[in-house]
Amino acid sequence: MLKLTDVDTHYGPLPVLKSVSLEVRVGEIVCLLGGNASGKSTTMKTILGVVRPTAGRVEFEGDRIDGLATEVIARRGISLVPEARRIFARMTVWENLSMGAFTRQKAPAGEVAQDFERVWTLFPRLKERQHQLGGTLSGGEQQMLAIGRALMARPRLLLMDEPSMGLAPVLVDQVFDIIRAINGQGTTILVVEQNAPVALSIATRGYVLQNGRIVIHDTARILLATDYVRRAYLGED
Amino acid sequence: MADVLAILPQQLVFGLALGTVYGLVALGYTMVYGILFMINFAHGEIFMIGAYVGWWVLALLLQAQAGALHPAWVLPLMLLPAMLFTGALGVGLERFAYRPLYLRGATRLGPLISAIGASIFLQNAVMLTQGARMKVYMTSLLFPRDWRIQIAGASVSALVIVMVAVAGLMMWGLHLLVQRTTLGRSIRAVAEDREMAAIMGVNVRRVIALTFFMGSALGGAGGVLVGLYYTQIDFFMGYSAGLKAFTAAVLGGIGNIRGAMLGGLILGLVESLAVTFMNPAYKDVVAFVLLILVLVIRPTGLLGESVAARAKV
Amino acid sequence: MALLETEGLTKDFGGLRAVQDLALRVDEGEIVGLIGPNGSGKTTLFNLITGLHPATAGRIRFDDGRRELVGLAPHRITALGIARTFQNQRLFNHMTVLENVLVGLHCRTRSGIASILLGTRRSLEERRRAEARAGGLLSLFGDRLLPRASRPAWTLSYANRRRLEIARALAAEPRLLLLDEPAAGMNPTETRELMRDIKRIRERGVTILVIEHDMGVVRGICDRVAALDHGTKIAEGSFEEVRRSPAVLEAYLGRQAGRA
Amino acid sequence: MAQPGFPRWAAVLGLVALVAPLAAPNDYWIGVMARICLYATLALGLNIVVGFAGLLDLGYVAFFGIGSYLYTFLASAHFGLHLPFLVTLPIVILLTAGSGILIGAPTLRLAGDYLAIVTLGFGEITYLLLINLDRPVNITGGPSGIVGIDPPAVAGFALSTNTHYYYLFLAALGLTLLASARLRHSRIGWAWQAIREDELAARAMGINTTVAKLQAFAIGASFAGIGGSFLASWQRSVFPENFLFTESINILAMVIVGGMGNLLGVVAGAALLVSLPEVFRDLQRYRLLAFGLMLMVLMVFRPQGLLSFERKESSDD
Amino acid sequence: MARMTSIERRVWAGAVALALVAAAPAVEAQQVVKIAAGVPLTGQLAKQGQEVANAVKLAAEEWNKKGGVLGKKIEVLEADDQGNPQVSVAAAEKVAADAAVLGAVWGITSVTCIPVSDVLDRVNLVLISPGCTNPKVTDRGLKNTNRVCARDDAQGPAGAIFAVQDLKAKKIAVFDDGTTGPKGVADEVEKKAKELGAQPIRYVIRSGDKDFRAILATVPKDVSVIYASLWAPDAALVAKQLPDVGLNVRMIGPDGQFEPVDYVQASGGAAEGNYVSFLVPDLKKIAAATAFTKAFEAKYGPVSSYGPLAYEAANIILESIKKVGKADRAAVRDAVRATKSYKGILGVPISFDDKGDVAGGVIYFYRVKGSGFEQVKQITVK
Repeated sequence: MLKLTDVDTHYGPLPVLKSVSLEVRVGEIVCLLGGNASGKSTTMKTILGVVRPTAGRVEFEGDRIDGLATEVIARRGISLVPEARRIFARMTVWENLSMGAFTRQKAPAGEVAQDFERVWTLFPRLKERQHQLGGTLSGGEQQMLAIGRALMARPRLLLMDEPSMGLAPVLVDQVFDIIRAINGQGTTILVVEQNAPVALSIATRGYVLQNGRIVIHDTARILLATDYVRRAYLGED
Repeated sequence: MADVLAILPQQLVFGLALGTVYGLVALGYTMVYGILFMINFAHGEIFMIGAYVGWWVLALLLQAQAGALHPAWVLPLMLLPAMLFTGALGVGLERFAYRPLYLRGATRLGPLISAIGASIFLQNAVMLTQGARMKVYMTSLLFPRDWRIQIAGASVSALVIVMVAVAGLMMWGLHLLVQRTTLGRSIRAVAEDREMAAIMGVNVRRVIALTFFMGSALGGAGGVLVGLYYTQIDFFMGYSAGLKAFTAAVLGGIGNIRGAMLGGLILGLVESLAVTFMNPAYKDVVAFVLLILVLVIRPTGLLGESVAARAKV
Repeated sequence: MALLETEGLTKDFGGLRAVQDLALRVDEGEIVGLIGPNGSGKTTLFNLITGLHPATAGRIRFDDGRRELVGLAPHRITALGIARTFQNQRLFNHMTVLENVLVGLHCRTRSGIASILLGTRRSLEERRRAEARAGGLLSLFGDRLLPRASRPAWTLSYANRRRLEIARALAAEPRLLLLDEPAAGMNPTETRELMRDIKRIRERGVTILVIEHDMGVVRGICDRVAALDHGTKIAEGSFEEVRRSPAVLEAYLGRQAGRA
Repeated sequence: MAQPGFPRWAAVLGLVALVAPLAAPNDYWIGVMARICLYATLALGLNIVVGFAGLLDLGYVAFFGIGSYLYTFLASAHFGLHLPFLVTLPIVILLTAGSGILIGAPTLRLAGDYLAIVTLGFGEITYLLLINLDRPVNITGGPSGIVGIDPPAVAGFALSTNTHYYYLFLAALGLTLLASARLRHSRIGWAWQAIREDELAARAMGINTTVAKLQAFAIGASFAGIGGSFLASWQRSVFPENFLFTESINILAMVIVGGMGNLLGVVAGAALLVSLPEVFRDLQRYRLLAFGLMLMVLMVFRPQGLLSFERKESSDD
Repeated sequence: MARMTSIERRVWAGAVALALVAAAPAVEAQQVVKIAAGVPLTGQLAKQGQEVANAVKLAAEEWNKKGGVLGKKIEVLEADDQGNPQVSVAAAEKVAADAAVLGAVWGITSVTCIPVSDVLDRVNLVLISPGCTNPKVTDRGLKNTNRVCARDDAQGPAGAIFAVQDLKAKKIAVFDDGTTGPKGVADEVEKKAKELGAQPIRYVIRSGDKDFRAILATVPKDVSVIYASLWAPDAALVAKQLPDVGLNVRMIGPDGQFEPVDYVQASGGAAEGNYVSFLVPDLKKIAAATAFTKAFEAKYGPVSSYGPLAYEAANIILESIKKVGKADRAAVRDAVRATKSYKGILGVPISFDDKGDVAGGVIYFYRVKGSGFEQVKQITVK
């Protein structure tokens, strides 16, 4: 479904991604692991055309999408739950969600309403607060809003950048339950995480990114078994 | 003192009329600033050109059939072409004088100087094509002098009522558009987080261009109304009106639409009150001192949010 | 001797309590690690110590309780001997590498405007010394930074930017150095080099409080570790003790892992 | 960036400037060159505030005006004081620097464009005071200004021709360039640039930003004090109309068109923006049209200015 | 080192380019005689400035039709001073450096006239101002500086006399716009009115503002006359806005309002019955002036107060050059100052006194009637 081949990306003169290749197949949850500043967010931005790769190709559903404008890529069915949520703080919850459905203005009226219902069902808290400004929500609520907003686009591929960041453990579990549920409803997911154990527990496959390079990739089960995670995060031998 | 109190209602009416004008022009500054963090110094000239377009429409109508002009249909006929023309001009400026700069990541001051260049250019282009001599709006043919009413000791002309009403309607319309429509939401989304807006599928460049269109069209409408109210227009009028409107926008909190209207009204009222109670020579000093005081106490203007932190040189 | 001690330290942002009733102690000569998931309040703690954010409540004492830091302006705190790096790299991008370090030397130099304008011998001498010192600080990192001294900072690689942040902070001659994720973005070789460099800095008599996600680094350099979650201290002690703490396991690995 | 010392190109440039009057076809062009030096001095002053410290000042003309009028008060028939040039100039520089601190102080908390509008306000207020302070007591002479200002005389030699003024202004430009260069490569200059780049980080590095910003305002204003004294003595008269908002914008444009923060760039910007309108003079009524167009074109093609501090160089890996 | 050389190269290239630009207007053989028209061609005062330049051009054309002067063709050098002192100095230096220029018609505002006259004085170049009214323009005693307009301290007192003696004013509201000319006149009106026992009250509007209603509303209802020392467009606005605040008084204005289009027409009838003072008697009654007006209007559009003055000034200069018979600036300068009883289109014989002001000091008053002016009175001020 999504395929990156030998992608290089630079910020100014600085190389951030070095020959990154990865693939996400229909129906999968793929997990991209790595520490701070390893290039995970840049991978997301490169897929979405926010930054342009300097070499390599990005394909989505068989078409080359690198070089397309971000909004064009978004309309093809990719949507993002960004790092640090980045909801529109000065817009209400309802408005944030309707921004999520921006690409679907020509969809039948009932369909969007249906999607609102879907989000309300997933996140009843948001329904209660639909007229509140995004900026007044708590961190967890904002994360829900960011996910809900991305879902409103009915993406075929959902990119999630550190959805667990800054959330209480109980919320982290909840978020990952929801990710699994979304995937169960037919959305392919690429999730970037630092919280590797939890992410791998729901993923099909995983890639590990270090200093802009893919250093490991394998099925989630094997990655968990290799104890890479325990080494990286808890310093165990 | 009794004299002063007697004229106070009248002064408030004058201040309100002036403030409406400032507010309408301030909207253009604020909208562009809100989305690009750029002071569009050419906005004063856009306002001036709107006044000229309105004048030409009126002049052509007068030529076609002197008399029997009723504001109910003439006013929209003046406003529409003025708004379309200035709107298009704003889009053109954005496309050719500003976009090349912000796309190439210039410091924020590059577009500022480009805008100043545009301002000088437009001013002189109008002078050279329309002549340096001022033009007179035949307002009295549209709004006879005796169309006026007395309210609480103040005499209010029909023109002022129409002007405040039209400006108010436009602001209300803009408010609804920005708050209630998909376009408005995408404008706000782009203003808040350009990258996320694009990820939502918003065509950011088009939204910026549309914002320029709307801000400039409102400036153009302001030009027509001011032309009618002031009855004289010249190629230089954008300078001082622009400066005042910009001040109003900042006073209210630049980037904030309601702030622009509030700032305009306050500035208009302050000016008319300053001349009532003080030496009129210091009218503008009072206005600027007020501005400085407001900003020293509230560094982001009356209704401003702390976008200033992002606004680095 | 307690170089730094916080007591009941609390910080609210609007409705969000970022740091809550925090007591933390750093002894002179120690390297103390600060761990915790993203958003747990570690960086906010740094901002409180350095005076960039005013504390909502509590105290921060420096130099064995001799100085109270809450309420002091940031430049005064730096002058007392606390310097820091930033997690998101706040280098002065359009200044050269050397100039970045020279900015760090600001509070350790004295020349006034008049002597600079007149080019007095004292001011020239001071500048020469400052540049020499800055060069010396760059050379702490071998030939990583020194050959690039006259380049704008924005041209540096990730790892070098991290190194430059440290050099810049050291220029203020701190007794306490706060490092915010110094190893982020570094490869294993660079990380090993960094660990060696940090230990060398400690040998120069600088006490270090370091936020780090890379547990290898934390284990390798820290004498003590404190773990934060949601603004409160959930564990403190040796690396091994903290690592085994159920609260820490839960914070990092989620509920199931915490129970396991 | 070249380290301080005496770069070779500066020597070449200085030499060219010294012999330039010989190449000028007439007095007019020497006058233009003198004006370039005068405005370059002003632009260097604004560059300290905007280019070095990153504080957008839209009211710089206030200091220019204050400097001019102070000089006039001390060296003209207006108050009957005819202080010698070498006494007046330092006094004016000091007082103008003081006015920089006075005007700078209320703006310290303000950032970006809010600072810009407040400085703009101070510029307008200064202009309005110059116009109105001829009553009740005549201080400024009102809109019709003050005439009969003493020409500068140094050691009994009174300056009269444009060539004299050119060399005086050139000398001042040399000194302000030297001062700018020294400051740029000093602890204070580094502090300014740090504030420009990242004010928060600058505070964390131990910089007292309040003091540093006020220093920038004071030094920037003192350059305007020099420029103001020169304008008054050269024009032999001063008027409020000398100090309109457009003049602030003009000087700011010099800084930005030249390349903010880059000393040679700022001088080049001043040279360009002083000489362009003169080159366009033969266009008569189309003169400003062409000038406005040129400003736009310049910015579109060189968004960072003619010589920008941001040089594209390769990275180290 | 490589970079230094590249900078060096750029520096040299720049220097050479500058030298080329500077050398471009190389001294050409003087096959023409030039008259400079130094006025704001751009900016806020462009309209008045362009009218002056146009009138000078018209004078030159007429001379050229008759064969020019000194056997050479006359060219008009338009110098844009933007109404700004700095710019005017540069413009004047360019004029001064052009050896073909033998005289200048300069200035509608004193803030440019004063510094410009200093510059031109250094090269003995004569100037006649059609609009700089500040006493300082001629009081500095420069040999080259003359004017064909009224001084503030002639026109102002005359206005006060007219208001108090003819209109029986007790309380006079005196307006100006905070710029040189208008303020100077207003100051003189105030002074003289006090002397005559009336009560003047001062008001300032800001040029560029268009809504003066708030200020007008503060004018006491018992003022008997308004002395509006304002430019024509502003005066038209004041006239129009007076009824909005319930004031029904006559206005008096200085020569800047002697503008049938920008004052009388622009006021849409509101100026009817108001008074304007002017330096010269009714132009409509002078045949030479009618010819000028016709020629000017055919070419450049409606004529107002500055056109005739500038035309007269240009003619005086050209006449003096002819009299001198050679291209000698100092001689031309002295010949202009020596002008005695020059009879042009202004209807009064022009002589310059030893300061360069028009001798005589007669001020004529007009009343706005219909679309023009009718002369009502003349007052002599010593």
